[in-house]
Amino acid sequence: AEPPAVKIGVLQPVTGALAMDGEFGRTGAELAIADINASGGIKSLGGAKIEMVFGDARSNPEVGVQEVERMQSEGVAAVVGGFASPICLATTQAAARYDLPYIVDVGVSDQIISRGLTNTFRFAPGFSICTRTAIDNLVRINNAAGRPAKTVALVHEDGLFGSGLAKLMQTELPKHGFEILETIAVPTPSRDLSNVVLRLRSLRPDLVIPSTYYGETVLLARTMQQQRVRPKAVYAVVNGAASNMRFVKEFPEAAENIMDVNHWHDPRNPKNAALQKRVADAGKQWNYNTPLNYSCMMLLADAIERAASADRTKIIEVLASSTFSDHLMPYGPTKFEGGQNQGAAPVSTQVQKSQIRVVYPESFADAKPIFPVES
Amino acid sequence: MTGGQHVLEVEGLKAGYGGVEVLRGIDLAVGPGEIVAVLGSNGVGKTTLNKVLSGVLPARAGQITFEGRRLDGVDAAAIVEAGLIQVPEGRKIFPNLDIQENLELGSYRRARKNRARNLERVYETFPRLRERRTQAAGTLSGGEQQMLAIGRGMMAEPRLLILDEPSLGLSPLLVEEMFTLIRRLNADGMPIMLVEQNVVQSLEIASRAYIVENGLVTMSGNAAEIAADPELRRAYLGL
Amino acid sequence: MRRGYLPIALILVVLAALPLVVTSNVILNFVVFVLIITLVAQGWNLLGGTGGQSSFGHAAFFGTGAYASAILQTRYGVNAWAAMAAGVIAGAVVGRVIGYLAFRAGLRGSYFALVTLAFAEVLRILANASGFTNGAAGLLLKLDVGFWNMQFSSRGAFLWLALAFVAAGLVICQMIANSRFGAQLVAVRENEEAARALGVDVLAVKLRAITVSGALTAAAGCLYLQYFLYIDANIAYGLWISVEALLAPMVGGRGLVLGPIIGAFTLHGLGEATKMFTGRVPGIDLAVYGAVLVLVIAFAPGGVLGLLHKLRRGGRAKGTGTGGEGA
Amino acid sequence: MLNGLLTGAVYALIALGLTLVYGVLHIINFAHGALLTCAMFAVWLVYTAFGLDPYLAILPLTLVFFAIGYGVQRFIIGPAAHGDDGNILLVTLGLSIVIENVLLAVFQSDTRSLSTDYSFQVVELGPLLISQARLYGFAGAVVVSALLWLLLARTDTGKAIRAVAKEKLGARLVGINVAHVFAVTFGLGCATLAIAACLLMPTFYVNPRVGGAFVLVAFTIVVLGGMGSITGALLGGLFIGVVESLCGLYLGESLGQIGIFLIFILVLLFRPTGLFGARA
Amino acid sequence: MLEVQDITMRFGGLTAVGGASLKVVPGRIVGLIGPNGAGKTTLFAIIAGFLTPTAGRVVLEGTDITGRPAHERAKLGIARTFQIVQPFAGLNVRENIAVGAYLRHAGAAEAHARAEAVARRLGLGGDLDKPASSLTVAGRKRLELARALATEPRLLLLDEVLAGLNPSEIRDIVPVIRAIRDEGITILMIEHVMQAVMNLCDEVYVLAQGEMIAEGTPREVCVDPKVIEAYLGRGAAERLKAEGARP
Ligand SMILES: Nc1ncnc2c1ncn2[C@@H]1O[C@H](COP(=O)(O)OP(=O)(O)OP(=O)(O)O)[C@@H](O)[C@H]1O
Ligand SMILES: Nc1ncnc2c1ncn2[C@@H]1O[C@H](COP(=O)(O)OP(=O)(O)OP(=O)(O)O)[C@@H](O)[C@H]1O
Ligand SMILES: CC(C)C[C@H](N)C(=O)O
Ligand SMILES: [Mg+2]
Ligand SMILES: [Mg+2]
Repeated sequence: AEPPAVKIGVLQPVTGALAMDGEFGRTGAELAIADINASGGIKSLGGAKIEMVFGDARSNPEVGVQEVERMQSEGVAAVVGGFASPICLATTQAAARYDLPYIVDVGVSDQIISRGLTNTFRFAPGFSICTRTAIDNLVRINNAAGRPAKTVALVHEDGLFGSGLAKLMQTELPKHGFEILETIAVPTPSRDLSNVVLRLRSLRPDLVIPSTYYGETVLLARTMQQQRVRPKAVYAVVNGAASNMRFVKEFPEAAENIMDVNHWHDPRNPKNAALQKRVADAGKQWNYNTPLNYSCMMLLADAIERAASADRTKIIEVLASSTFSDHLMPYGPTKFEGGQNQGAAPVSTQVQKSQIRVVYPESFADAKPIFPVES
Repeated sequence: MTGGQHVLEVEGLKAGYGGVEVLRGIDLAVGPGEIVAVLGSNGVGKTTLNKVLSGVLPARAGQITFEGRRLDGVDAAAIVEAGLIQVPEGRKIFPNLDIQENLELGSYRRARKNRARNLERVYETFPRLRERRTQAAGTLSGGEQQMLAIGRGMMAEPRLLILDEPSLGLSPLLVEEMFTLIRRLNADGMPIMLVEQNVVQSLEIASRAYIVENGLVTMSGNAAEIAADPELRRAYLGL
Repeated sequence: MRRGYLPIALILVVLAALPLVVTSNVILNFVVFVLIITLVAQGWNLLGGTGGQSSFGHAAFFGTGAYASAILQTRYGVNAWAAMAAGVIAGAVVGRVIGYLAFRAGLRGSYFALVTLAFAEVLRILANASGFTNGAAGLLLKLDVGFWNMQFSSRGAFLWLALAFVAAGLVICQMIANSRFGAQLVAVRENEEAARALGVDVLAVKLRAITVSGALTAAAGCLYLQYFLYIDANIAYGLWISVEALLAPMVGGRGLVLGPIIGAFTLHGLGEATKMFTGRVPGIDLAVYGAVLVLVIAFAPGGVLGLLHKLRRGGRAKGTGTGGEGA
Repeated sequence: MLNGLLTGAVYALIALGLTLVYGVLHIINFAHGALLTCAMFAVWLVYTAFGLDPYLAILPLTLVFFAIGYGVQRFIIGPAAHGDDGNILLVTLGLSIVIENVLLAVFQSDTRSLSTDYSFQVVELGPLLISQARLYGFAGAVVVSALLWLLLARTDTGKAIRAVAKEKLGARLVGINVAHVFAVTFGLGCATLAIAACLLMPTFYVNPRVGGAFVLVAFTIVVLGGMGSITGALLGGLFIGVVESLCGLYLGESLGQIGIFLIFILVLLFRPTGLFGARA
Repeated sequence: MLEVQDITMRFGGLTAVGGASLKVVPGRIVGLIGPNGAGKTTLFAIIAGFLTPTAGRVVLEGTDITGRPAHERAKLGIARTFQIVQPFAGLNVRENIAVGAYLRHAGAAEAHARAEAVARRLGLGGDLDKPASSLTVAGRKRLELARALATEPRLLLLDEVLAGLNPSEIRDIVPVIRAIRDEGITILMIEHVMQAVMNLCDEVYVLAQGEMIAEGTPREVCVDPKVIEAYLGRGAAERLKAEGARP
């Protein structure tokens, strides 16, 4: 007889403010489950299939918690996803009541993993890793090009990530010889960024560092193009649009040469190309959340495989010591410390000839950075 | 009066609010060129009758025939179009519009072509309104509002004018003028149905009258006869 | 006169018995959340339903309660219960201040609604930017289960706690409804001019209402904090809670003591029910929910309680609507 | 400053429809943002599907959205709300949930934008580069307000709209079909949204929730300008645009939003009928 | 009891009341008549504290109350009715009146008992549970009066409470008003129903175009040519004379 399926909860916000990101993530998780099942399910459980229990967090924490409760009642073995920090904070804690293993995909807040919840694992880099990498990469790229950029303007969303990043940059960048001309927080959603762009026009910074969501980045890039603001580089950090193919397609000119430090798949891993094609064939959009959630699901399946059990404590144990490397991301084998995957880091990407290329670190790069941009 | 010639004919009309039946089978008629007074104590359903006639409250039974046409179940706009115009109790003017705009809307559905002429006629009748042409209607005194309400009704060139307590709140002088006005409008051939508490003066100018009690017409006939009726004098005149 | 307490007692007994008979945490969690919303809505209902001063910014009180309590706990190590008391007081104070400014300026109707919204937005932006509130990172309470921390390992226990607050809210509102203050508040709603002529100090009455309203809603904010242990500016001062606050009483029955609780359960019950239809296409369940909401209003224009009332009297006579006719 | 005026004009345009509906139905129309989103998707759709330029789409879309608005009010909001203000609010809220999520289901959640050849064109005014599209937006707002103002002040329909706002029984007694007038008002509100959407799309983006960004500010404008006042909405829009731009300059874009609300609060506390409050 | 001194009230350019004065002696029924738009209601609003006059003073039993808010004046014993009735439309008759009764009775039971007593006295006893919005015009006028009376005032301002009643109903309510006066409540009333004014008032003031043009007993005022010209008209004057001739 068929062994009983292992149920896995997939939690994403597919309605509400974060619907776009939630949908990217869900696609990744679904594809991973399809692949796992197609290749024979969990072999140590006699080929048990994985069954997805999907929960729409509706972009708010309360619904997320209610969905986790539902997943629990349906007997899931683990939960994958969350996306936004507030959702992750509330839902990991709800899952912790049941010792339910929880793999966080994005949720950058460091508080998610610093609370001592033993069930919570974050596969992707959190806030401090992202920001540290962003600064390191910038310094290196700039040094390599002979330090053409000296002055910086920060444009950041006013939420947890953007504000935190701005604060850090303000103390860190001057140490590396950058001068910060201006730090501009923008709300999400913003209706109009021409004021910001006019400010940039008068400041003439070498670098513009936007860390904003999709809509604001679109507005910013368009308005900059229109107002002919052309800095030496646009160096985005965990940006909603700069590593999003739709943006690149809709505004090839405005997007060209924008750099981003972000979650991104490993372009050298051939599986990504295949997966990307499948996503496109399904008429869906590809974004970093897709390979990321794909990988999270694979990581979980691997843990269950090794635990040879759908028992939660076992899964947690195995996850904690996981060295999984068959993922799509530009990370090494996983190594969880206090719930954070230490091998995870964002990479630097750049839009070159309407393609998003990884330009740094070299170990994953498929192109060289264009820096500074000729204007 | 004989049947076919009536401007308005109401038979067995029933209406009410929620569980309460207020009109329990009203029969009445208004002939051409008549002033018909509808009298009765407070709360017997006179205003309710007017609401039904104007189509703002549905009839539950009975028929309304206006100039040979059935009007029960017809919507308020069509009734206005037919020329049955009501000047409602409590004035119901548009407080946020100025006087002139209020008057203009009187001819929203009827007599739009003659708007300018009729406006002039109303201003002549009520010079006070002309003076205050651009004052917001809501800030007028009670009496001024009553003038405006009647003026608005006149703007539609009514084929039948229903006045619900037009003298309410007017000074004796104006009440006098009001009744003169009603007579004048009527003299031009306009039939008028007059609902009033001012029983004495109403009966003076009316040709016929109906007494409504408890949702039914309990007495009707020639105004002079009714005025002389001892029963009525006791009940409605306090004599 | 003990008018109106019987149904309150009935509802409370049923809800209180829930943890004893229901083991599903899905249901208990649902009920806890709905109770928190109920408390928010009770606050709104007192001011907006009974008093006719529809606020569109009850988030200001919810958020103030939550933030005050959270800051006291995380920054100053204040005990959770004491912090909650302070949160409630803070909500009352903010209510009074906003009320004083808005009512003294004579704001009513939509003007009042939008001014309260503006206050809530100002607080939201400030909480999101200020270091004192930990900015956009929000405030996280330490997970430390224990009675003194107002954190419970069982959903049932928290349900009882929330229920106790809702019960207090119900009793307070019923007491007000039966009192002089309640009568004056309703009079102010119906006609301010007439109320003034009858010696009602309109400003004072409104201020009292908004103060109690702010306190009730702030208590809900504190409960939210204790339950989810995390708040940020968008949660605590977000538009969503202002909408929840007014939606429940309006669906349940405006100005009625039981309106908020009935409305909150109806709304969220509907929400859960429509989720069950969920197809794979995101949004469909919410679209259905919205449509059902419209239908509910179409068939229960007086709120759920209004409908019940009508059904009870029903049969006696078919009503003739005189829709839209002003009195 | 100038920039604020240009932005404010678009806000004004969105507020116009709102103020009209608000003035007559006395109610916060929660569906306004969702309908704006709808209109923006419509612009996007006709552009990508038929290559119809947004500016050319103004006429057909205005008509279509007038019809949609008329139908929504006449056949959904009107019957469902039973003439009660509170219910209208709930119905519009329900509608907005429906619209937003149907759009989500149909168009999916991602953000789309369109790029016309003039999206990036500018008029050079000394050192200033002024976006052409935004100039059109400004002109559009002024023209639409003027037209609406004329409609309300000079035509019978306009007077009927204002009359119905305050005295429904009286209106019925002069033969005004109240339900029709409501529907026309709502239709006009939607039509202005269609125009706003056409003027916005060349420089903006659309996703199923985008309308929300404008609604709040539109409400503040409506109230600042005095409910139901067309000139108020226009001036209020421009005023808010300038306030936003100045506050953005001095407080930063994010904190600058506080400026709008603070000014709003202050104005109302000192002038309770709004900055350009019409007759009491 | 009440003294109104040189009150002027301007609305923008319009002078609604221009330097009007009057005096109300305790225990009397004083009438205020005048053409439509003369400023009578405006004057009431000023006395009751709903409008602040452009100039002039309102003095109640020796204390200047010009600046006091309306609710305080109610507490001091001034109650007014509204010409355009202002019921609490969503409440029933009992609740409407109770709001007035609460001014001097904090307890719900007493206030309701008091409200019922007042209602019965004014013939609203049978309508106690009806919603105020379902009352007829006359019913609403009674309700206005009942609510005002429930505040247990010392000075009652009645703005056309008889308008809309037919003669026999007026006849019925006249003794009620008189009885109120006999209880020691002073009354100032605006009225266009002249039979009632003649019957009830001890003294009458005539306001026209914002100014007092006459004062005296009803009989004196009625024959004053100024009053006849501005207010009564020939017809009404004749009628009154005819009626006055009868006992
Ligand atoms: N909207 C309503 N809802 C319920 N009952 C109503 C409504 N309007 C009137 N009534 C009731 O219907 C009855 C008749 O009222 P109507 O207004 O027709 O009387 P009326 O004869 O015009 O009296 P009046 O002389 O006072 O104007 C009254 O008993 C009144 O209470
Ligand atoms: N708020 C206001 N703005 C402008 N004018 C006003 C306002 N209130 C009253 N008026 C004007 O003041 C004058 C006096 O009005 P008031 O209501 O006092 O008259 P009244 O003597 O009570 O008349 P009536 O017997 O008709 O009730 C009127 O001409 C009226 O139009
Ligand atoms: C930068 C964003 C992708 C971060 C995300 N909103 C979070 O809070 O985790
Ligand atoms: Mg009547
Ligand atoms: Mg008056």
